[in-house]
Amino acid sequence: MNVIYVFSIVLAGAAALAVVLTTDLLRIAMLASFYTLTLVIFFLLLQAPDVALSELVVGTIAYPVVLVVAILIDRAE
Amino acid sequence: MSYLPYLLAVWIFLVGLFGIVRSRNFIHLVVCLSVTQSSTYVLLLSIGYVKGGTAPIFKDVKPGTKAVDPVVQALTLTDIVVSVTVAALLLSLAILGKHHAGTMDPEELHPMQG
Amino acid sequence: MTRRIRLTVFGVAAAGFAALLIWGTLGIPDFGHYRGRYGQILNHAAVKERQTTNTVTAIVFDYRGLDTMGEEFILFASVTGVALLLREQRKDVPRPRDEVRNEAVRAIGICLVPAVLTLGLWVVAHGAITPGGGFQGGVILSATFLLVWLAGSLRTYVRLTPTPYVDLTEGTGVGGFVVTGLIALLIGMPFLHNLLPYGLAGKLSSGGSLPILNWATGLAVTAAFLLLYSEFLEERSFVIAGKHK
Amino acid sequence: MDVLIPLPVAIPLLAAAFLTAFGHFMGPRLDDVIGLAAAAATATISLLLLFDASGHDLVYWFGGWRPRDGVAIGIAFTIDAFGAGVASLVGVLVTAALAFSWRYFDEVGTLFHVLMLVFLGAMIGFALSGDLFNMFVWFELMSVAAYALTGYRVEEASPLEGAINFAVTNSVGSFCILFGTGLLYARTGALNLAQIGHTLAGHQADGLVVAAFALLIGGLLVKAAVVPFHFWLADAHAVAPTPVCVLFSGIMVELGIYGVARIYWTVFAGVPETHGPGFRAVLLGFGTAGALVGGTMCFLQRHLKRLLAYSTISHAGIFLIGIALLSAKGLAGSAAYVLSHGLLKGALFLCVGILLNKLSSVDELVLQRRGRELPLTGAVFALCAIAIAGPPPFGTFLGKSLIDEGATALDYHWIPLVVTVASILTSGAMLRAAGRIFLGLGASSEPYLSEEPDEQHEVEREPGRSQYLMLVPVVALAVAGIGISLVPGLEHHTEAAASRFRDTHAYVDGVLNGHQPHHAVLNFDLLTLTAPSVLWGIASALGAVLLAVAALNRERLRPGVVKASLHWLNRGLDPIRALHSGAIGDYVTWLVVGMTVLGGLFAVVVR
Repeated sequence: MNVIYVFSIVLAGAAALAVVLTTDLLRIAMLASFYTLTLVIFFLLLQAPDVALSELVVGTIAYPVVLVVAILIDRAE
Repeated sequence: MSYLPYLLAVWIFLVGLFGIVRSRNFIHLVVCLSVTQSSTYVLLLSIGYVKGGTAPIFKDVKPGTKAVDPVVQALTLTDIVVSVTVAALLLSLAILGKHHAGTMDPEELHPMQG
Repeated sequence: MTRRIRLTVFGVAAAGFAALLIWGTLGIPDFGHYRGRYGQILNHAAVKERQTTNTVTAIVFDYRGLDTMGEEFILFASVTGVALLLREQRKDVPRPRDEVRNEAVRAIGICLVPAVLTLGLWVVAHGAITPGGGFQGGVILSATFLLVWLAGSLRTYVRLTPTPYVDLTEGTGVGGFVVTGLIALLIGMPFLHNLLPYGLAGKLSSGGSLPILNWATGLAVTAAFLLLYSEFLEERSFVIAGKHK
Repeated sequence: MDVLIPLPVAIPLLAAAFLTAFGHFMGPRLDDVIGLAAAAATATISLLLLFDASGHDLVYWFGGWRPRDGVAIGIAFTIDAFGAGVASLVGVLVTAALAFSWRYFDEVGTLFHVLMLVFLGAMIGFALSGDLFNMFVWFELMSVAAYALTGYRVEEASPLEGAINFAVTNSVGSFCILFGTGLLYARTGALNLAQIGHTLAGHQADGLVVAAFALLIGGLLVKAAVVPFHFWLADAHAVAPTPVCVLFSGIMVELGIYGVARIYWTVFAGVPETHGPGFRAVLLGFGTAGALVGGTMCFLQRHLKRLLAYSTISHAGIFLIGIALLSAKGLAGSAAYVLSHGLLKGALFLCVGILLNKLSSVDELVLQRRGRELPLTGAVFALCAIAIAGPPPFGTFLGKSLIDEGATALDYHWIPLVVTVASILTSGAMLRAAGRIFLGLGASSEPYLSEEPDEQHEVEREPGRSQYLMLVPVVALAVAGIGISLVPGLEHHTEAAASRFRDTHAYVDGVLNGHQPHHAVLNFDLLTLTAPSVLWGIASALGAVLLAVAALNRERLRPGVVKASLHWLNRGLDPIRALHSGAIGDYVTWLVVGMTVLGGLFAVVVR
């Protein structure tokens, strides 16, 4: 259990807390993507390339777009 | 140190629930729900890890070599992609709620009391 | 309950819940010392039996194919749900004129579209050989159409993704998965049984009927995410138009 | 017969995919026809499976992946009498709901049929599956289809937060199930129910087993709407269209209870600590709380759909009591009770649908006396309300009597009383509503009822449309629900199936080694009416009628008694009413509290 694992675990835990504590919507969208990237790193360390690719693809393409457009809809009203 | 990944899964699960309970906006609530869901991926994949094992891809590795557990990866792989569309469904419910009630704050609008 | 009472009750309950979860996870064998036989059997068997070098994709589409059919229908049902909820509201949507003026962005967008398209097709095609597959490749393929909106305009995006045909693609993709399973049933084999010759490990055609399921999933995932993006974007233009009225 | 097994899942899903693909290119009514045909075909195939499975359990390995030297490689469907019975009930209710919505909605888009078919396929998959993660996938699919259907046709002001509360609470429940599945996979390295149970059998229950059990059972109790996880059900019913409510209360909630029984007897029955009386007491406690809280809240409602929703919560508590007895009689009682309750509750909801369609309101006080123009609907509603109370020998009497006998056999003499009180409260509330709406009795305002629901109707009201076509599925469900106890030999078949359901060793042997002993039940004589169960049955039916009559002519009672009882009633019930606040933060808090209490009690019992 060397240092990289510990570092990526602490990073993921901190990112999760950051996502939950922020209230400004656009900042949440960015932090959600950052949290996804910390998970991608952790999954790569766990020797799970398929899952890391899936999380990466979802975290950078699908989820932010849906989230940002929903935020824009919320703002537009 | 060999317990840390499972502790991370428990930590993310509880942080996500804390976010849901405390949320003042449905979009933030849906993001916290997705965070809670990602804790189950962390747990499953940490369970399947084998020290010194390669990824379960045997393209340029002899099939007999020690590898991590592929079953948990198969379970989480599909779950991750699918969870986005479920979150999108919840977001569309929130948008419809906004049309009707004019607010996205779970505190301000309650269905029937009692 | 008032907010303060709720947070204190939650604090106490979450402490107990944390204790329960930690007590549970203490029973798990140490990190890295997992000795389950299920995964190891499949690690050895998948390459020989199905000629697929990516064991995870072999499990997703063959050994536990029914799970994947269920997951795909979750994707299908939630996108249909989004359409059901949001499409009812809008009759005729006046789309805003939002062409991207900046030449640099347009140029990069036009160059990126074919690149991302080939990447998506490559990831889906090589699902059975290297990390990737229908799910991840489908999301990447949906990104090509996103680029059309981001670098072009919403009108071109909507023209490229007419709803009846995207619905058709999604229906055939998801239906194709079930039909492949039923064909095995018609010949007297169990549901979702792998029928075609398994080819040679490392080749694109390896894995028997696995590539068919892989491509059906790729089709369904791409169409599902396209539907999702267009529903949300149309909703946004409806809300913006609504405001001007 | 094996070729039929995947069809109840494959047909609805394929029909849904077909409707989505070609929905735009089809005629107006074609999607109704295809939806109804697919649902009817699925119901008939499920019934065929039920007859085949009554003799011996069927095991079906998908993709032909049979277990390899004791390790299950593929996914299995294990079909026994209860699984096939639940699947048939799902098929029947979905067919009735689709037939009803043919006339109920004016123009129903294809998407509604697509989601109803996916909902049907998912519920049947959950009922038949023998693999823990596969059950989670069907559970998730069933939930997603339900979230979307709850939001359908919401043009009017009825609060949409009910759908969001439902979606968030059930999602957290499904995450708990997945967490528990992960824990079990870490310990046993298997996902097949039989194999997990086989590996856990005989070993001491340590922290992992207790936590996994609490998470799995807790997640399923969220779906089963058992107190304190029940808050979402009434809100979801207030928003969902009526044909969807039929499925929520008729079968989706009962599937949570079925899941609890299935997972307990296949996975955890081998662990020695799970047979102790302490273990039984924990589940009995949750069941009793559910039955009583559900019954009380049911009596305080004026919104008919919320009233029926709280009655379902109360009955879910009763089903959990039957299972918590951990005996063959208790399990058989719950199974028979679920069967007749599902049919009767479906008929009740369809009557409310007709009321909503013709009189465009579901508020008991607004509808006072206006139900006279629908005599047939009123008659069916009252009949089903009484039959649900379990009068001998009709309706839910078989289930109630089996649970009562099972309880007294284990000398829990207070359980028949709890079940009867809950039945009196729920059926009394329904009869009070029927009396006020169809006979115009009772005062025009009731202080103890909940406040005025702001609702517009969910369908474009068209007085000309004949109600008789809508009545066909209603009468069919009512007759089936009332007559179910009279089916010859049902009691003995249910008890035999229950004892086979509990036989973990035979289950593991059947799944992993493929030995399928065939033991047909040839006992076809009628229901045995034991004296105590007849007494309890009459007590609950009569009690319900008396409660309704008392509630309807409240003024004629002596004012002193009434004022005192009302004051005490309000003071006692205000805290309970305040708990049902409708805020999602509260619901998730109560979910975590319930999960912690469940885990803590199991830990104490195991130590």
